[in-house]
Amino acid sequence: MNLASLNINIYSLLPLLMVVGLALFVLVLDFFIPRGGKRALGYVSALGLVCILPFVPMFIETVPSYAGFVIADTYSAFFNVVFLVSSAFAIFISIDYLRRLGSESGEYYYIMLFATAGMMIMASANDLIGLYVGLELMSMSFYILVALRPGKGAEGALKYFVLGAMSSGILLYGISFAYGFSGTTNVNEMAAIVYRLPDNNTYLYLALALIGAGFAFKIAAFPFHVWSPDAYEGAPTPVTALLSVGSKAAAFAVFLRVFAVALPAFHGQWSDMLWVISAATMIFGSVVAIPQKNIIRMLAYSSIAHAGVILMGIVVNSSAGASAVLYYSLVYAFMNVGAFTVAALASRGDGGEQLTDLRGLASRRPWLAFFMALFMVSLAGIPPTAGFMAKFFVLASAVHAGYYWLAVIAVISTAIALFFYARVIFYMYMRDYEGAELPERSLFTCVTYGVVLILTAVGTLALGVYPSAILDIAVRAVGPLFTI
Amino acid sequence: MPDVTTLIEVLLIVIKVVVIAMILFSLPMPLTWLERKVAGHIQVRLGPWRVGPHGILQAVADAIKLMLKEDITPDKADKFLFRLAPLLALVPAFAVFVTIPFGESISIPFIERDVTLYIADMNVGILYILAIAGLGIYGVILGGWASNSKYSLLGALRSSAQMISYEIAISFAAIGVVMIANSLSLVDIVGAQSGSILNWNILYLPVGPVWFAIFLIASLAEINRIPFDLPEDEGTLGAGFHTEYSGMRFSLFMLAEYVAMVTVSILCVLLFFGGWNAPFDMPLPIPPIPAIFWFIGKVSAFIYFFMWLRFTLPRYRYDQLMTLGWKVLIPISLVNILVTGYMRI
Amino acid sequence: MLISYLAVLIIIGFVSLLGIGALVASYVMQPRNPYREKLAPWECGMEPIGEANRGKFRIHFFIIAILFIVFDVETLFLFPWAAILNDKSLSLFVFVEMIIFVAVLALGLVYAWVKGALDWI
Amino acid sequence: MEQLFFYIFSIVAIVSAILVVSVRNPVHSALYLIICFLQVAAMFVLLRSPFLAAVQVFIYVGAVMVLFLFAVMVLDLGKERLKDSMHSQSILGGALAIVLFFIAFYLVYNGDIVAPLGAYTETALMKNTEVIGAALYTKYIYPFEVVSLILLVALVGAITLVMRHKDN
Amino acid sequence: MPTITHYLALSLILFTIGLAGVLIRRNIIIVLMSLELIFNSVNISLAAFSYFLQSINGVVFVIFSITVAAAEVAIGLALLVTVYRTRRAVNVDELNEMKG
Repeated sequence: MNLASLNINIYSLLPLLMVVGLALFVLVLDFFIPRGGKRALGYVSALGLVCILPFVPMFIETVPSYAGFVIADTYSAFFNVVFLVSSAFAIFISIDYLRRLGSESGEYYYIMLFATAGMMIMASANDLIGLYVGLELMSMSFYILVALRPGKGAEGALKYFVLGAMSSGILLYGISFAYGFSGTTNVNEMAAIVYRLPDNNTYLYLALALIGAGFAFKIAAFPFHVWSPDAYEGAPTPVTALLSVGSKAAAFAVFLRVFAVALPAFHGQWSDMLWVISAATMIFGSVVAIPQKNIIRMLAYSSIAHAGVILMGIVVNSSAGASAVLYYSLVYAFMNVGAFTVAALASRGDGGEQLTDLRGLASRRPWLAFFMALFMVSLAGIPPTAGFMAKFFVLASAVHAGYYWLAVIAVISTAIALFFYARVIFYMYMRDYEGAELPERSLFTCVTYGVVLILTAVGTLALGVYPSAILDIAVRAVGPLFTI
Repeated sequence: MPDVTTLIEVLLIVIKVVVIAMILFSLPMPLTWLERKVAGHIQVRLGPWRVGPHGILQAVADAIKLMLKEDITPDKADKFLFRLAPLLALVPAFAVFVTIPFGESISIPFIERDVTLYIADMNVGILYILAIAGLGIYGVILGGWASNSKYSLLGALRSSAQMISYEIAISFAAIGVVMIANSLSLVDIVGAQSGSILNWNILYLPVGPVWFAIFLIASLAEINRIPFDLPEDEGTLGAGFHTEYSGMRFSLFMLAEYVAMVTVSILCVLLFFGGWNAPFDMPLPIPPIPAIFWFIGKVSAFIYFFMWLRFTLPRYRYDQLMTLGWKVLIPISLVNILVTGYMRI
Repeated sequence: MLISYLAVLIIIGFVSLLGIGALVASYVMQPRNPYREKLAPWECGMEPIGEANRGKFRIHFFIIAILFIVFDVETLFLFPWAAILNDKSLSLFVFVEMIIFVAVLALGLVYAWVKGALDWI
Repeated sequence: MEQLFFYIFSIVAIVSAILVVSVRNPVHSALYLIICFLQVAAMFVLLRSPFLAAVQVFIYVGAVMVLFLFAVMVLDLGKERLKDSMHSQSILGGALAIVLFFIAFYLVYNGDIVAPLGAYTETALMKNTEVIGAALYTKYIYPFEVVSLILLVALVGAITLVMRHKDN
Repeated sequence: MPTITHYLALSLILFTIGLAGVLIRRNIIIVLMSLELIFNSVNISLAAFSYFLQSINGVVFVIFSITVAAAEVAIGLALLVTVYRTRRAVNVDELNEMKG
C-alpha cells in the first residue's frame, strides 16, 4: 500500500478531531476537579462545542480522504452543524438537570462528547466499515448515557442495549451481503460497480432488506421502534433530547448516503420497502402518542411519527427530497430540544414527567408555557413555524416525485398528531395546577435554560419565516450526493 | 482421497503428537520427585528417601496412590461441569505444544525425510499459544463454580482474576519479542536469535531484559507458582478452586499445572534465550553439541530456577499482586513497547 | 497449510483420550463408599452454611475482567503491527499510528487508576 | 476432505448454538457458546484465515466468555432467572424468526458471487498475519483509530456504571 | 470444497438461532449470549465473502467487528450488573445482609 494513495488529510477531519480532543481534554480535566465542581466540565464541553461550530463549514474537502473512508463534503458539514448545535444545547441543559438529580459526574459530559464524535464520524463516513464503527461509538455512548440516570435509567438502558445491539447485528449482516454483492465496502466504489452487476442478485435483496431494517431500528421506525419509548423515558431528559435529535439525524445521514449514493441503481427495489415503513411509522407514531400520559413517552412517539415523515424524503430519492431531510433534521433539532428542555424544567425532578405536571403552567410560568406552546405548534406543523416549512418541503418533494398516497398518509398522520400536541397546550392554558408548587430556580438556572429556550425558539421561528436561506444551503449540501 | 505425501505428513503429526503427549503426561513424576528433592536440599533436609534409592520411586508411589484414591463428587456439585473441568484444564495445557519447536529439523535415515522437531510451524504461532493457553482458565472457573463450595468459588474467582490480569502482561512481553523478530512464528523468532549470544533477545539492550522480567513475573503469576500462588493459599482459602477435587481429577489439575510450568520454561528459552542456538561457536577441537541438547539444558535450568524460587520466596498478598500486575507491569510494558518500537523503526 | 491445524485437532483428541483413560482407569480401581459428610462441601470441617453459588462476591473481580477485555483487544491489534514493523516504507507511519492508539487506551488505564478501579481494598 | 470437516464443524456449531439458547443454566449456556465459538474459529481456518481463528479464540473464547462467566459468578445468576418484561410475545418472535429464516435461506441459496474478484489468492493469504497487518495499518487507519475511542468509551462507561453504587 | 453457499447457510442458521434466542429467552444473560451468536454468524459470513471474493476487506472487517463486539459485551454486562444491583439494593433485608 502506497502511503500517498491513502490521502491522509488532517483538514478533512479537523472538526471531528476537535470534538475528540475536547472530549479527551474534559476526561483529563475530570481527574483534577473535585466532586462538587463537575458542572465546570459541563460549561467547558458546551462552550467548546460552540467554539468548534464555526470551524465546521471552513473545512470542506470534496475528495475522499483516508483511503476513501472519510468524505468531508458540504453534506456532512451540514449534519455536523446539527449535531454540534443539538449536543451543545443538550449539555447546557444537563448542567442544572444533573444537579437536581444529584448525579453530577464528569463521565456524563465527555461520553456525550464521544457520542457527538460518533455522529460526526457517521455523517462523514464514506465506507461501510467507517460507518459501522462510528455508529457503534455513538450507540455505545448512548447506552451508557441512558443508564446514568439513577433508578430506572439502567433498565431502560439494558432494553435499549439489547435491541440496539441486535439491530447492529442485523445491520452488520446486511453490510456483509452488500460487501458480498459488490466486493467492496466503499460507498463510491460500490456506486461505480453496482451499475455493472445484475440487479436480480439475491445477495442484493438481503443487503437492502437487512441494512434497511438496521437503519430503521436506529431511527426508531415502526416496527423497529420498541426500544425508543423505554429508553427515552429511562434516560436523563437532556440525553433523551440528544437521542431523539442527534442520533436520529446521524442515522438519517448514513441512511441517505448509503441508499442514495451507493445503491441508487436499485431505487426501484428499496423505495417500496421504505415506502411501507415510512407510511406505517407515521400512522403508528401519531396514533399511539395519543393515549400517553407521560410527556416523555408522548414525545417519543411523536418522534417516531416525525421519523416516518423524514423517511419520505429518502424514499423519493431526489435532490429536493434529500435537502428536505437535511432541513427537517435541523428544524427538528431546534423544536424538539426546546420541547425536551421545557419538559426537563417543568418536571419535579423525581423522574415522573407526567403530562399533568404541565397543568396551569401558563399561570405559574407564562414564558415557559409560551415556549412550550410554540414548540408544540411547530412539532404539529402549523405555520408560521419551522415545523410547517419542514413538513411542507418533504411533502412537496414527495408530490413532485409522484408519491401522492404517501403524501396523503403524511397529511392524515399530521392531522391525528394535532390532537396530542393540542392537548399539551390545553393542559397548560386551560387547566389549573394542583399539588406542590414547583421549586424556585436560581437566577443562574434561569439563565442557562433561558439561553437554550430563547435560541431554540428563535431558531424555530426564524426557520419558519425565512426558510429559503437554510434551504439553499441544504440544497447545495446534498449536491455531492446526486452528482456522482 | 488424499494422496500419499499427505498421509505420511498426517502420520508424522500423529506420531509426534503421541510422543510429545506421552512425555508430557509422564513428566510430572520425575518433576515432583525433583521438586521435593530440591526443597529438601534448600531446607537442609533429605527430601524423599524411602521408596527406592534416594526416594526415586516416590513419584511412582504417589501416582499409584492417586490412581487408587476415591474420586469424590460433592452431592451439591454440578456433576457434568465438575467432571468436565479437569479435562478443560488439561487439554489447553497440552494443545499449546502443537506449535512449540524443539529444534529445526533432523533427517531420519530409514524414511529418508527431514523431520521437523515441531508439529506445525504456524503463521500465528505465538498468538496461538497465548490464545490456547488462555483457555486453561475455564478449568479453573468451571471447576470452582461446579464444586458449589464457598472456598472453591472464591478460589476460582481469585485465581482467574489473577490469570487474566497477568495474561495482558504476558501478551505485551510476547509482542515485544515479535517486534524484535518481526514474525509471530516461533521458528522465525528463534531463527532471528541465531549466531551468537549477543543476538539473544535477553541481550537486546536496553529493552530485552525488561521484557524478560515482565514475561517471567507474569508467567509465574499465570501458572500460580510461588510467589504468586495465592489461589492455593491454604491459610485463607483451603486449596483454592480444587478444594473439592480428589483422586484422579485432582491429579489432572496438577498435571496441567506442571505442563504449564514446562511450557513457560520452554517459552522463556525460545523467546529470550535463543532457543536451541548455542551461545557461541565452539572452538574447533571440541565437536559441537547438538542443538537439542542446548535446548533441553536451557529448559532444565529454567525448571530448576522455578523450583528454587518456590522454596526461597514468600507469598505475595492478593492486593499487592493486583497492584503489581496493573500498576507496574502494564505501564512498564506500554512504555517499553514505545521504546522497542523506536528502536525498530 | 491446513494440515498444521489438523494437528490441533489431533492433539486435542489424543489428550482428551488420555485424560478420560486415566479417569476411567482410576474409576475402575478406586474404592467407593460415599456418605453424607464426605459429599458435603468442605468448610473447614464445619457444617456447610447456605448455598455457595448464592454467595455475594466482590464486584471488583468483574471490573478486572472488563479491564482485561479492553486490554486484550489492544494486544490483539499490537500483534500484526509488530509483525509488519520492519517494513521500512511504512514503519514510521504505523509507529506514530500505534502511539496514538496506545495513548488513548493508556488514558483508559489512567482513568481506571484515578477512579480507584485498580485498588483492591 | 475439507467438506467433511466443514460438515462436522457446522453440525457441532449448530447443535451447540441451539443448546445455548435452550438450556436453563447460564453456565451451561456459556460452555456451549464456547464450543460454538471454537467451531467458528475452525471455520476461519477453513476459510484460510488462521489469524482470525486465533483472534476468535483469543478474544471471544479467552476474554468475552470469561467476562460472561464472571458476571454469572459475581451476580450469582447461576440458578435464578432474571425476568424481563420485554419479551411478552416470545412465540410470535420465534415464528417470525423461522419465517424470516426460510425467506433468507431461499435468497442465500439462489445467490452467487457476481462482483469482480480481488488479488488475494490462497498463496497470498498464507502469510495471513502480515497481509492483515499491512492492510489494517494503512488502508484501515481511520476505523482503527476510531476503535481506540470505542474501547475507551467502553472502558470508561463500564467502570462508571459498575462503580457508581460504590460511591453511594 | 465447501462453497460460499455452505458458509452462508451456516451463518444464516446461527443468525436465526441467535435472533430467536434474543426474542424468546427471558433470562437476560442468555439474551446477551444470543447477541454474541448473532455477531459470530455475521463474522462467518464476512470471512466467507472475503475468501471467495479474494479480497482482504472482509477479514479486516471481522477484526473490527470482534473488537466492537468485545466492547459491547463489556457495556452490556456492566448494564446488567447495574440493573441487578439496583434491584437488589431496593430490597432492604438483602442490603443488611450485604453489610454483615
